[in-house]
Amino acid sequence: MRYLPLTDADRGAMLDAVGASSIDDLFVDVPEAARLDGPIRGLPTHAGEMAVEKHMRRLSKKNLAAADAPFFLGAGAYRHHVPASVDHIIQRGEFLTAYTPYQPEIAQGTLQMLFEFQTQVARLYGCAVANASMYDGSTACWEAVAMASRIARGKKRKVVLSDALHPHYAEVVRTMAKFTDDEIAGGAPSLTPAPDDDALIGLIDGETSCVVVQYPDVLGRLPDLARIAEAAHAAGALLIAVNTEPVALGAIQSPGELGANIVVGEGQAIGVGLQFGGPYLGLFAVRDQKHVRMMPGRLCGETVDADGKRGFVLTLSTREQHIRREKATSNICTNSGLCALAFSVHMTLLGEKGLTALAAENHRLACLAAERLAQIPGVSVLNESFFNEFTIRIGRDARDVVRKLADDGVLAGVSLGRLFPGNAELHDALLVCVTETSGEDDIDALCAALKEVLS
Amino acid sequence: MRYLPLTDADRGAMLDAVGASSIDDLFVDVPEAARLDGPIRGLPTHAGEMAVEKHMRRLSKKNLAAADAPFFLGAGAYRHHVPASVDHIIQRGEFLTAYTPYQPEIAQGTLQMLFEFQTQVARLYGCAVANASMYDGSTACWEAVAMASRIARGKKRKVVLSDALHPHYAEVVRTMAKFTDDEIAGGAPSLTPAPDDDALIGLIDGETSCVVVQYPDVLGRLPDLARIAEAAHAAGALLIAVNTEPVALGAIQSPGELGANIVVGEGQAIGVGLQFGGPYLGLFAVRDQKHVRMMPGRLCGETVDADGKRGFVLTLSTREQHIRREKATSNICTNSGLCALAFSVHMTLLGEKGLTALAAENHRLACLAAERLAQIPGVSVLNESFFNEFTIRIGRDARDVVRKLADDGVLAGVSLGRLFPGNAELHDALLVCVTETSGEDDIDALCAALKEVLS
Amino acid sequence: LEEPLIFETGSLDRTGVDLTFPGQMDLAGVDAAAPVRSEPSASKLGKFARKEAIGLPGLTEPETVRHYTRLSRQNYAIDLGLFPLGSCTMKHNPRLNEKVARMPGFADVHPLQPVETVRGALEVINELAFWLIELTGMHSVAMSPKAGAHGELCGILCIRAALEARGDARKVVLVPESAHGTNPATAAFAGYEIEDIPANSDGRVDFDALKSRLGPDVAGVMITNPSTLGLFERDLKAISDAVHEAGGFVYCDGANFNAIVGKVRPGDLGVDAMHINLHKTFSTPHGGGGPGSGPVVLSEALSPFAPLPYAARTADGTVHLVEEESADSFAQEHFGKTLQSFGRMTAFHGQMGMFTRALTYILSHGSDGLRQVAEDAVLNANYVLRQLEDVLHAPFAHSGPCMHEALFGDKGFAEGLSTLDLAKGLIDEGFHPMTMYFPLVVHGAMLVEPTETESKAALDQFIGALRSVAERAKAGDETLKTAPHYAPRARLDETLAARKPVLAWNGEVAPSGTPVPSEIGGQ
Amino acid sequence: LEEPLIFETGSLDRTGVDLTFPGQMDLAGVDAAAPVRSEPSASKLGKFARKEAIGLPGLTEPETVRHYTRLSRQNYAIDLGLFPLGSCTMKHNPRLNEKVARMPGFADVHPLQPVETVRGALEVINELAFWLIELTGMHSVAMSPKAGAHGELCGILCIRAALEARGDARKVVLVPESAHGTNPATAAFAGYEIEDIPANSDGRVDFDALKSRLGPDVAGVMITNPSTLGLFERDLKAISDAVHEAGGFVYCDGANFNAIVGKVRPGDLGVDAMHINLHKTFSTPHGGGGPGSGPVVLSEALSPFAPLPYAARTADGTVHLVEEESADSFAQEHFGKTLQSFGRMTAFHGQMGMFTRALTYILSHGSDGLRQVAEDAVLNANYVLRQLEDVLHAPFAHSGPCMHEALFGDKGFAEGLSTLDLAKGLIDEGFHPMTMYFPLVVHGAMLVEPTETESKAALDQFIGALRSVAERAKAGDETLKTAPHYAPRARLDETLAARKPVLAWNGEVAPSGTPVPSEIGGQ
Repeated sequence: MRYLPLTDADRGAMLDAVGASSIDDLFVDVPEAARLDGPIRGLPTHAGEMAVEKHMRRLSKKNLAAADAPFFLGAGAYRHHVPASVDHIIQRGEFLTAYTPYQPEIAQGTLQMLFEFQTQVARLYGCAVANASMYDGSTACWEAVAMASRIARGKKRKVVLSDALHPHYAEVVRTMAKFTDDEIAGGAPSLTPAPDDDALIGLIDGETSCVVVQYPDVLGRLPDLARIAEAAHAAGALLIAVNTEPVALGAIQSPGELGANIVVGEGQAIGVGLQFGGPYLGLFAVRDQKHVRMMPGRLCGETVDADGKRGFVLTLSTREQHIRREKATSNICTNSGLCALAFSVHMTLLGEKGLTALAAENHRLACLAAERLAQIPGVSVLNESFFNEFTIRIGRDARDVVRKLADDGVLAGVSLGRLFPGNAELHDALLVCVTETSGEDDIDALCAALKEVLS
Repeated sequence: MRYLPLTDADRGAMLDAVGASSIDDLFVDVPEAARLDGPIRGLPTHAGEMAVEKHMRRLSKKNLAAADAPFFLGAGAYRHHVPASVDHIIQRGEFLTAYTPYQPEIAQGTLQMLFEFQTQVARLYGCAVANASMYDGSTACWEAVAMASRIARGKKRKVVLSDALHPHYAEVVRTMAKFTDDEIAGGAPSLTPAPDDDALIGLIDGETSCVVVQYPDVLGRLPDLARIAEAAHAAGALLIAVNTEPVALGAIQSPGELGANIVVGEGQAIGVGLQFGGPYLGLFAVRDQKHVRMMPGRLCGETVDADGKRGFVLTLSTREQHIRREKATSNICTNSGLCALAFSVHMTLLGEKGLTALAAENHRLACLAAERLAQIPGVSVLNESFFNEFTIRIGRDARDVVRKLADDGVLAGVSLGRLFPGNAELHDALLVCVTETSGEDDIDALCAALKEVLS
Repeated sequence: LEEPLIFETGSLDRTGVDLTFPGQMDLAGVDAAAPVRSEPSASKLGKFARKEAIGLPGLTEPETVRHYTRLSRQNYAIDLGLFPLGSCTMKHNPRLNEKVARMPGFADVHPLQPVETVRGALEVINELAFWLIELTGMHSVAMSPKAGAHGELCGILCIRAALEARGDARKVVLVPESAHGTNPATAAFAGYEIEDIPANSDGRVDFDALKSRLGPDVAGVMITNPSTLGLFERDLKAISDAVHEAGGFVYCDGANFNAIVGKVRPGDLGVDAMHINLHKTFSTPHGGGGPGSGPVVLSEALSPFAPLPYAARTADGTVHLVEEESADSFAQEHFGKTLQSFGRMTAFHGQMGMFTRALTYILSHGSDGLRQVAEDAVLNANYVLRQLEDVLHAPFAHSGPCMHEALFGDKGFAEGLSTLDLAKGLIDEGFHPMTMYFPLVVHGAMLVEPTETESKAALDQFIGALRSVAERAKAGDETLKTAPHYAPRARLDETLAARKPVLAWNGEVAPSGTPVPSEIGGQ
Repeated sequence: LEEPLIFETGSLDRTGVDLTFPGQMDLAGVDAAAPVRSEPSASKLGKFARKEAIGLPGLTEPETVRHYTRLSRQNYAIDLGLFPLGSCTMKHNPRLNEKVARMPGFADVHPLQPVETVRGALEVINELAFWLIELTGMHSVAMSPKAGAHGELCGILCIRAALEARGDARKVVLVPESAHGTNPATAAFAGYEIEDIPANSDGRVDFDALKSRLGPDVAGVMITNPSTLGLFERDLKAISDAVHEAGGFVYCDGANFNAIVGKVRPGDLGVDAMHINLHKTFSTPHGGGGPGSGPVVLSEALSPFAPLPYAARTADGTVHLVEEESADSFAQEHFGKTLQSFGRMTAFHGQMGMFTRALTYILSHGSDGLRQVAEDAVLNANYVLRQLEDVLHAPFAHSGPCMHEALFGDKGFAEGLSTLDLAKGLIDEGFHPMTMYFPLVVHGAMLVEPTETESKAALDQFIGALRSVAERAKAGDETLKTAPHYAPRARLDETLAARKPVLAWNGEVAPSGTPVPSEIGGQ
């Protein structure tokens, strides 16, 4: 086996050294009855690299890669061009095959990167402090809710969710709330040109620990975060802003600037790639430094070494499970380190100049697409405002239309029926996302194909 | 521009520092008349990574990649499975972006690798010493001829080429001989089941500086190197053995063992990949240490540092052009360092065990292919012996057949008409190479398609 | 050379990304049409448009590559040497796995594409699920948990859902003292009270004590097997039977599954739920802290409560992605019952990028290779244990062989020298230290897990180094207290970091040009 | 930790490659048919079958990855820092180029595939050829030469072929003293006698001396422009005219083309042939010594003599691969004359992997970017020159600006300290030294080429380091003589290596198991 360095000669010598006559001697503690006496049934014996690669390639070819079709899907996962140098860097063995930086003297590479990452995220979100990443946006969202409950010390148990929060995110929060004592308020969205901020504000009361608002929301619309923040704060509640498309923040104001107390989101759009849903990158930041000790997840902080040189360490670990066990702020252990690296490298390559230009290009193309789609008979654009994603109504079940367009080789968007299967009134709506990876020719191909299917 | 770190602010500050008022001040030595006053005509301005990638991908898709067809081409370039770790290692920035190891204290990585490479090549070829690589097999072949002339001190001017030397290699030797005073003997091969060693030996005389024999030869046959070596040595000539498929040496005796004085070849088959002909990897070794100082190319040698630790340096550079200028053993400067690394990594992964197993698998499949092809009406197998490549005769111009099979998605082999356009009597012959990358199903696909075309 | 922060070298006007598209090429024979560039009639950002700079520094590509390449060289990694962190299973990451994960058909696929366009991705999930079930002897597997602790939560929530479904509101989860911190944290997160289970003198769970604690308030136990002491829980089957009899469930922490893969199936020991750290046993790269992946295998009793989405195989052998949209009708049609899923744990379908790697790993090793993995991992750990027990205190060495890791304590160290000092001294020998001060039940614990991908030569070198440092610790070598001396940094002040947290760079990024060197480091 | 040789750690029975194929999987829904494995009726190796072991050590994949990763870390590289080797143009290698070269349609294509199946590859060659011709103002380009020196040979052979075609057997090639060693070596290889051309006080070729040497025996001159002194040859056009008038040809060494790309076209200066180092100007990675690629652009007078194969464009703009097979008929049909090619310089078509990278580079930079490359390269070099001329002797600084590189000499160093010592001292400052002792015309020469991909901050840091070392060299700091002190190795004994050459490892590889540590290093 190409991955196992021990030879039979080594094994013999080592068994001698440990005083065992056979390998079975080392498994004596396993009850006889439970020992497997033969190989796993059905699993072939070890296979050469070429054979495995062929098998996996065959499976991969059964998927339609986004690059091979005009592509307009978003809804929480965004396709952007990732510079080749990003993948080159994350494949450096020293990053790829390192562990969590528990020994900081020999992990400054990961630690300095995390410190830079935390700073980038904090600035992007308009916050004071960001952590070293979470699993993904949806779990970060729930961790934020849990954190708000902790801050409310269990005295406020109502969590107000915007109806235009990504339904997977909302479902994760609801799932977890079943097992805590949080009460969740909020429903499915209405197809209005702008989010109904008034209705949301109406749900906030003195029992509310936090309000969760997605920005841009799942329909691509831009809620008035500043107004909601004001209302939440007036009621003594925290505003949790959720962002699933960080590129948007190159064009629109940051949630922190607008008053959100906790900002969480999905970082996948920068550097990570689609990957059929994972691994992704949860971002988590707080506007006010005072909330740091209530945060979940790892934090990297600056310090000095014995020679007085600047260095970085994981810090404030008294919040974490390996120290505090059942009293920890979260059970989270693993973060999304390599994805954080990819994000940070891509963000460094972009910089202020690149990010704002990228955001402008996304918005330009999305506006063009909206204008052109609106000209198709039977199609109307819902959104009053949007960044690179908007909702259109097409007068029939969008799920069928999406499938038909896929047959024609166009990946047209995400149907609201897929996202909100229980809400029939949403089923004629389609979420269309346009990034820099779609040229104007792709937009025209989408329009032509949609026109054809609808006619 | 993403690759140019100077900003306009930097440029201004630096121009000030050097006392220039504009960049043109630094180009004053360029005659006014020759200065280009505008951009290169027709060339667009700089392009984003995504745009360039799309353009290049479009071009790449116009080629039929070997992985996408049953594939049987050899004739000097061989398709083998290269483990993924090989490419991972050669992409390490410290290998990829290093220069020639002129400062050995900070180039031990490249130098130790070259020392290991030289040893691997020497052993594979049955030689005492190998150099740190040449451009490719064909130029290594010519360098060997030139070296033999140097050893003969210009007193012997006849170079005997086997008629079954790869025609490109022969042509390179003939080309260079036009400009030196070497006389080249040898012609195109006859389609005999075994090489005509007697005829070759008959060409050797007292004027002969060297005899050049390919092993296995371009038709896949195995010449009797030991007999030829004996005859060459008896006449005071050196035997130069040429090998284009190093995997073969896992199954057959090495040229050095059989008496060749200089062994050269193409190393591409191990680790490098097809790449439409380049970059490849010239291998060059001498059986006798005494010939080392007449060798072309770089040599890496062992030494110690000031602390007594083992280390490696480029050595015997008094042979080389940067020291000896017009008296150098060769004008070669660049080697094929990164390809040598790929070869060495792949060879380390293989080891004795892997190389012999790989060779056995190639031979098994090639034998199967020969047996199955021989059953097709109109097809006969020429070779008495072969490793993974053999010649079949198909009773009509193989060039047409190869093109027809390509239309059917089968890359059937190399027609001798392509290799020897001037020799009509060779045109019904087809060179078929079978490696571990072709499964039995691919062999069956070839047989079926060939049967169809010939019927 | 010290590597500055990107904030100290980058500027707002520098970038490593061009968004420009080339004009038409004037090259005969090349059909490069000039891309059209239209402008929309209006922006749709309205009042939300950004007004101020974010403060993000940019670097060009050469600067970026160099910055991160230099940073990387301050890291230790498996690619550089043995990484003996106990309970972390830091084994070699095959490069084929990386190549496969990057195939466009896996890497460039959106999770919400129509199912017809992602058949291959679903097959990967199905194949992997199949082998995980086979290897553990369980009934089903929830694929979506994002890491080990997330998997634990999944398992505990399945238990809670199952109990609630039968109207049984139990309150307590029993956890051994030696457990990973994630175990109690998870159970607490799921609303349970935690009670410790004591250990016996052999380092195993005290079966009698456990048994006597069982009762109608105990929802279940969380047991790590092999344990964090590196020991196989001999009584696990008996424990499971007792827990089941008392109406509870058994959660097994599968962090150490590497020691027994292909040798024992947890399902045969009565386990109801176990997470599998794909980044440990199945070698997906740890990446400096993640991403992980923690699928949870479930017994038949817990299967109906698994979270959405899941990939379910039906009688005809085909695979179906079951999401909210189709869950109920699917369950009715194929299994004749309503879905009892406790909900959704994450957006989308889980760590696909880890699934492709893990499946590649399983197929590469095959049935013989996986068994050999466990055997070699255990052999390597025992070799370390027996070669060092004369110089380091090995508290449970008397009880027989260890499994995948060898546990030592600091007994015998000279006054004033600690496990931490020994660990830092090991850094100067060129090795990453072992896990320190865990498990908590052993004083100054040192937990060494070599894994099966270390050669005998590497082990011998490591043993020699550890032996030498241990002897120095026992002899009272004071230089250990200031170790490491040959690392990129001397010992770092962790107290300062926690007392005055600096968690982000607070300076201003230069608007243009190259910041002058004197500013660098001048935060 | 010292890294042993693979021969010291590997064994004959160890391997990192499995050739096994899996049997059939028992996984419902997966159509993995068991691969057939047949045995042929007989071997065809006959008496040639290998009888003895080769002696090649094998390592498993974890050991291999670790060995080479560790080795790599003993290298300096562009990815780690400034690499100011004069005349070597060590610039950043864009990662996009690496990605493109690995696209299966380029990397996995055989050179002898039917032309219909490699249209895209031919288009790459054609596009690149087109831009190389445009950028140099020449008439054609021979793409097959494998590196710079191979390109020189190609150019000189074109000249010789052209002279022979007109029955003119000239014998002498003139070469400036400052030329790269490859120039005289190449001309000698092609059968010419070499005569030196002197330089004037400004470091340029002495035009009058050259002119007076021209005559019917002079085949041509080889001139490097910009020269290896970092200077533009102001009189090149006049030289070309004089050489042409005397019936000779002008070969230009294009190693330093980076300084003028997009700014001046050698064709406009009368050059007949020039090689282009794709790995310098167009940034294909140098890879620790190669591969390179040296296409040669040719004037109309030399074009008919170019080597086979070449990619020729015809009037309709399409591209044709011209090999021996079709050369004559092709030339007749499209150009109405017989082919006069001097032959073939290498198998197949040249360095395709470098062509894809170079084309990607050219399209990325575009017409504006390439000009900026030259301007920034020249600006960076002048910045280095002017910041250091007060502390290091700069022999030609008085003659005006330099081009892409700054030249210094060792004048003023304290007795007993040399350029070599300064270079080794620079290693301890964290930088790769500049080119030393070349060109030969300056005593203790130091040739610094920063390239355009260095930032001002990086230059300032380098200038500071070089200034400090230069001051130490002038002050007679003896510690420089034993530098480097902080490198992976102290100063290496090159004399020993040459006197007693050990060019291969001569021990026996262990047949099985892991060699025990005491044997390691015991060659």
